[in-house]
Amino acid sequence: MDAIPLFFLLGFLARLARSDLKIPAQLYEALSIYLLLAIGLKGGMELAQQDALRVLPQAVSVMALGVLIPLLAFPVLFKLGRLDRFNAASIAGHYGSVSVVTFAVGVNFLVARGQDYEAYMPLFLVLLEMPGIAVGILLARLGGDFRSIRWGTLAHEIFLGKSMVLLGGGLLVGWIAGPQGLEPLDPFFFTLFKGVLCLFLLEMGLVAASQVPALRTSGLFLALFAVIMPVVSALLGAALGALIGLSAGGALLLATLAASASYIAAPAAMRIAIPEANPGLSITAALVITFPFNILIGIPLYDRIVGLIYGS
Amino acid sequence: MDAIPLFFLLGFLARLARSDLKIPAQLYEALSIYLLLAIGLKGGMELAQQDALRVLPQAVSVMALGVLIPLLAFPVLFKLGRLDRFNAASIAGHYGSVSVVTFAVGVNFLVARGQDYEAYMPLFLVLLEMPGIAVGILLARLGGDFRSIRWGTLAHEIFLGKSMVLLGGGLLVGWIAGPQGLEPLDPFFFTLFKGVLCLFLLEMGLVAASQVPALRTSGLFLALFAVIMPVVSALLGAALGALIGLSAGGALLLATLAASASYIAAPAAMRIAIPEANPGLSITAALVITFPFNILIGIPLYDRIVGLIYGS
Amino acid sequence: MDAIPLFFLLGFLARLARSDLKIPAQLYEALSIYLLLAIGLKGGMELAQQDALRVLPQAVSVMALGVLIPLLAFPVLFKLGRLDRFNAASIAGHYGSVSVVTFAVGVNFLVARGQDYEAYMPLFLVLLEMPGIAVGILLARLGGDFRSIRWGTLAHEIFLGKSMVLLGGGLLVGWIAGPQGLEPLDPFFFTLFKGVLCLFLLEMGLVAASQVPALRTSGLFLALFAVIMPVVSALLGAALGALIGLSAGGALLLATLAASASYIAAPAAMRIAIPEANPGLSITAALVITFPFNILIGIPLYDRIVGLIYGS
Amino acid sequence: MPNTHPCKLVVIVTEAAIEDELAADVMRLGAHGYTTMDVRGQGSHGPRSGLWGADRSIRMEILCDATTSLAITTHVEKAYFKNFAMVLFVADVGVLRPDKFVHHG
Amino acid sequence: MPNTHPCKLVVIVTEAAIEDELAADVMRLGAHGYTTMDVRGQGSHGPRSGLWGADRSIRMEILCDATTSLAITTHVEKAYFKNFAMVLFVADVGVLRPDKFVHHG
Amino acid sequence: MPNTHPCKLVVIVTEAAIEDELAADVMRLGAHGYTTMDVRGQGSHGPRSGLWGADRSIRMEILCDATTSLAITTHVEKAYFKNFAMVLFVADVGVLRPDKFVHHG
Ligand SMILES: Nc1ncnc2c1ncn2[C@@H]1O[C@H](COP(=O)(O)O)[C@@H](O)[C@H]1O
Ligand SMILES: Nc1ncnc2c1ncn2[C@@H]1O[C@H](COP(=O)(O)O)[C@@H](O)[C@H]1O
Ligand SMILES: Nc1ncnc2c1ncn2[C@@H]1O[C@H](COP(=O)(O)O)[C@@H](O)[C@H]1O
Ligand code: NA
Ligand code: NA
Ligand code: NA
Repeated sequence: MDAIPLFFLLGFLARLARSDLKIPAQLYEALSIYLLLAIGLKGGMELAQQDALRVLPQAVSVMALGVLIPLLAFPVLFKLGRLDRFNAASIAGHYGSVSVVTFAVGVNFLVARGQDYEAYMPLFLVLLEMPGIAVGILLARLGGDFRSIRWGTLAHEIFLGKSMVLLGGGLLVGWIAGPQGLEPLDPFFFTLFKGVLCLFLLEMGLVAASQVPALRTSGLFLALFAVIMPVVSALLGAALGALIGLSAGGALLLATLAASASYIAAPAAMRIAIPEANPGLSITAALVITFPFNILIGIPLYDRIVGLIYGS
Repeated sequence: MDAIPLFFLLGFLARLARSDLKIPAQLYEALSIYLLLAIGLKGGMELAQQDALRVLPQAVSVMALGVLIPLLAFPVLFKLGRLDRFNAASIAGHYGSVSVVTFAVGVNFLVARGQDYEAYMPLFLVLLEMPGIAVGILLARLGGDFRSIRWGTLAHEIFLGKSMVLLGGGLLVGWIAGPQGLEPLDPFFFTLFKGVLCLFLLEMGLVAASQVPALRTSGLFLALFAVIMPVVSALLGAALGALIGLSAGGALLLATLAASASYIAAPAAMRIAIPEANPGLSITAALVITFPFNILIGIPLYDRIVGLIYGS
Repeated sequence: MDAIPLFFLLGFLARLARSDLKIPAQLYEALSIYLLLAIGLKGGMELAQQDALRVLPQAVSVMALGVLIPLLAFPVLFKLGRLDRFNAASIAGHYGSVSVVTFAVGVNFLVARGQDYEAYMPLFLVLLEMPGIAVGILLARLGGDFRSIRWGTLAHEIFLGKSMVLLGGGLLVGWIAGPQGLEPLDPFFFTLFKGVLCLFLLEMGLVAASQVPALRTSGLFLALFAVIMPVVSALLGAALGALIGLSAGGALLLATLAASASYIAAPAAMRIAIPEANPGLSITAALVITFPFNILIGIPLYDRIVGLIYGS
Repeated sequence: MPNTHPCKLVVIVTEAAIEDELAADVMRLGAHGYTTMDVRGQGSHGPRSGLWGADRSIRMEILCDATTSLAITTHVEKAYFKNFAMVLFVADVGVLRPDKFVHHG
Repeated sequence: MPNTHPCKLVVIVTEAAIEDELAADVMRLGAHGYTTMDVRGQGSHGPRSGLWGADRSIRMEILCDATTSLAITTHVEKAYFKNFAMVLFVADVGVLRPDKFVHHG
Repeated sequence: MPNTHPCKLVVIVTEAAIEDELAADVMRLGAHGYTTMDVRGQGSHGPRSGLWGADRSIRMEILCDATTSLAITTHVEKAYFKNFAMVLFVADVGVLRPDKFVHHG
């Protein structure tokens, strides 16, 4: 059996059982820096081997998906879920953005099965990180104080936030250096990747379990949303994948990206840009429900969906 | 020459010479998390390839050894050493439990020589971690306030303490995932193991040297105890190894485990469960004397003992 | 293209653009501990394969170079630059000492091109770390309170400072353990080296950019000094390399060492030994100007110089 | 302090081993919150440099009313002073939103 | 305190997300410096254990004169109390070099 | 503060480079202990963000009697104010076990 979800479970159960196991804060930061950089580098390296013009139309449509998802999620949360505008917008933004670790688990799913995928998929991960967050913020301000948006701060938060710099910067470095330039970095950034991912999932398990008490206050609606929304997004992602000519593996990864909700970049950006929103709600949905749902149940499910679409 | 003890010496001497070299606290934590998880995973992986029923009787007798050692140590400390009940019990518990790093050095000793051992030995490490601590705590409360033991807290501290969760959790993950599941984690958890161990030994050298001043107050008796007790325990361990049919390598590791004293899990548990005991005494004995004794002199000595028993 | 300078640029630009990207303080410490130890070990291992007597005269003349450089720099800073005695002496000391990371980038330059060099060069790195600092401190006290130097504290700071213990200690461990003893540590200390170096350069870029505002106050003279001094020192280093019979690769590394200015060991030692000096000045010169100059422009330039001397 | 209201600040420096227990005690005795940080130091139990597990110390500070402050200091003195490295002090400070710190016991 | 001069100490415990913004505010309002550290804790917004990004807290302390102290507390109350986990208190302390902390505004 | 006794709290924020030296000074001048933590901040020497070696700051706090407090502040002013980034303040607090903090010099 694959070890990766087991590490998440170990952390989750340890915390539920009130173990004093903790991942030191700076180790957590070190692990995220490593994962973001490594994924960016990998994507950039593969991009260096592509014809950029061929990838461009795909890239544009993927970004459109990132805009579409929060626009779908917002009315559901606002009207159906009766959340206030700020919370609805913030949560919609989290689901428009993506989770780097869910993506990595998806890649691992394909690698373990020996299935191919477009090696430049991390480019799409980078492209999907931002639009969802930006749309979420705009939705929050649509009401009255639209002019009160501090565009400068907003752009800064989105383009220069830690995760964007590491992912995007890694992508650029990988692109410029190319496979040869990165070869001596292979042992550090690529060979160790999966082991580091396991440690990070242990920590995610601890964190998710620590947020479980918040489930009680977040209500049934949000719990349902956090399971159904990813499936809807995955359908869109898989369909788009087929449309733009990705391989089945690539379509599964795009579905996984669409289904995933951000719990690193989005919370940081939203706390500044929409302070009125309760961060507990979005984090519970994205991290406590959607994240484990995706890595334990979602990815195999999306694989089926892709299988149906691709008729395999 | 093997580099591992040299790193301990480097740390020890640097600190004695009052160098300002420090291992940051969170790096220390990161290193221990890594070592505990890696050893647990290794053991679990090997266990997955064993017939569990064949290992069971061995496991039970190994746990009995973990109960026996503190029962032997306690009267020596209490009567001969004239320590009060709390300190005697606490120290006995430290010696009943085990040191993960000493075990790792023992494994390295065998590997460097190309000698085989039962690959599931980490299981015994996990099993020996707890009984000694539990017996120590019971001994401390034997006097009057026996009913005052908070059994819940105690069980919690023992089974859900950090080291237990990482070792035991690693074991379970390794067992479930098996060799195939762990293969992609090899480069991180197994190939790097010895290098990480060196860094940890550097830190242990720093810590041991920082506790040297406490030697003065702990007295000659404790110093002698910290050298003689490990040898006695190693004899028991080696004999038991032969009895339960371990290979010579396995018997050496069991002797090493028996001889080792805990300085990570036991201090944490004892501080809560026997607050009356002076932590300085047990740490000086376990870390400043027994630990270096074991890795520099003890293991080769126990190897001789095993050689005599196995007639090689 | 080689990836290493790109990581420095990424950090530098991210910080200039006011990204909130940070390398946690303890990760920074962990990375430096690793780099210093790894370089020391490497050098010691190679030294174990040399005839020590053959290396000795080279070592002595290299140390003389470490004394000469600050003696050249001081009058320039004091007379020409009109800095006070304390600042002139402190800066001279920084340039007399060396930068471990610049050295590592130089080694990488050679390795990437497949060019040979004396594998025991890290020995010279260790030997060059201290004399410059000591000379700087003596220069600061030359005025009146020469007897006020606390020789004990000074020697302690120089020989037992963190970087010296890790570099020198690594060298000794590597020497004693030799290639066989270090073999199991290879994957950790040597295979990962370049990846870790990239992370460290990312951090150096962040730090350098954070010191850029100090450029304004440090003045044009210092900026010129920080570009010209390295070239002069590199000329001396290359010439000495030829004199003592190093290969062209070895001479390039000696030139690089001479050209580099310390920004880890020297600032720590100087802050204690010459508290009157403004640490902002020396760090701006060494880290914001000389360091990037060396890794981006200097090393290729010194390679040309060596080429001229060696007539290749 | 024109806009602030009087409040007690209780500060406890002690071994990290009892952090969770102490936090539970403090809440049980009527505090509505606390702030904790990692520290190192020296005292009658010798240096505690905090570089490894057993040697770590914390500093916890609690804003509360005088009654709760008294309850905490009394309890802590009884429960921990004998067996643990510990220092405690109390200061008079001013807070906004005084209700946030009053025990409605 | 024979050699010290009276001064205000403003202490703010809040979410790490607003560290930079808060520091800028404080300097703008007349403080000449501040000291920040990483903390964890619990309050009316529940536990903030600081083990991952969104859950980190800081404690900022500012030495300043009474006017600046009032300006800071008033601003912080208005700008952050509603939407952020936050606690603030003010203490009277004594400093050397009192000029270092007076706002020449 | 019914159960506490008056005591001085001296707090020093300065460069990490002099941590050991300062600790030795403080003990020599009559303190029986101190508590240190890592901080970052800003002051007249500019920002000290603490992200790398030379840029790290510490905050040391010392509980002691008035005489020791005066000795420490006087010494620190003389020995460090000129050349080091440093801030110092003194507060009046209440402690249990007052003997723990009195200098029997
Ligand atoms: N006089 C003091 N001033 C400040 N902190 C102290 C003082 N004495 C002790 N401490 C702190 O409290 C911890 C425990 O003190 P003790 O029980 O005296 O060993 C020490 O490790 C210090 O961190
Ligand atoms: N009574 C208190 N005493 C000390 N610190 C507190 C107190 N209440 C809250 N805090 C701190 O302030 C943060 C935010 O408080 P709150 O807004 O009440 O959630 C908490 O996470 C604690 O670190
Ligand atoms: N007004 C202030 N309030 C709080 N902390 C300060 C203040 N001024 C300076 N500091 C702290 O003391 C350190 C040194 O101050 P300075 O010598 O003014 O640069 C700064 O880095 C801050 O951490
Ligand atoms: Na998404
Ligand atoms: Na044992
Ligand atoms: Na130099």
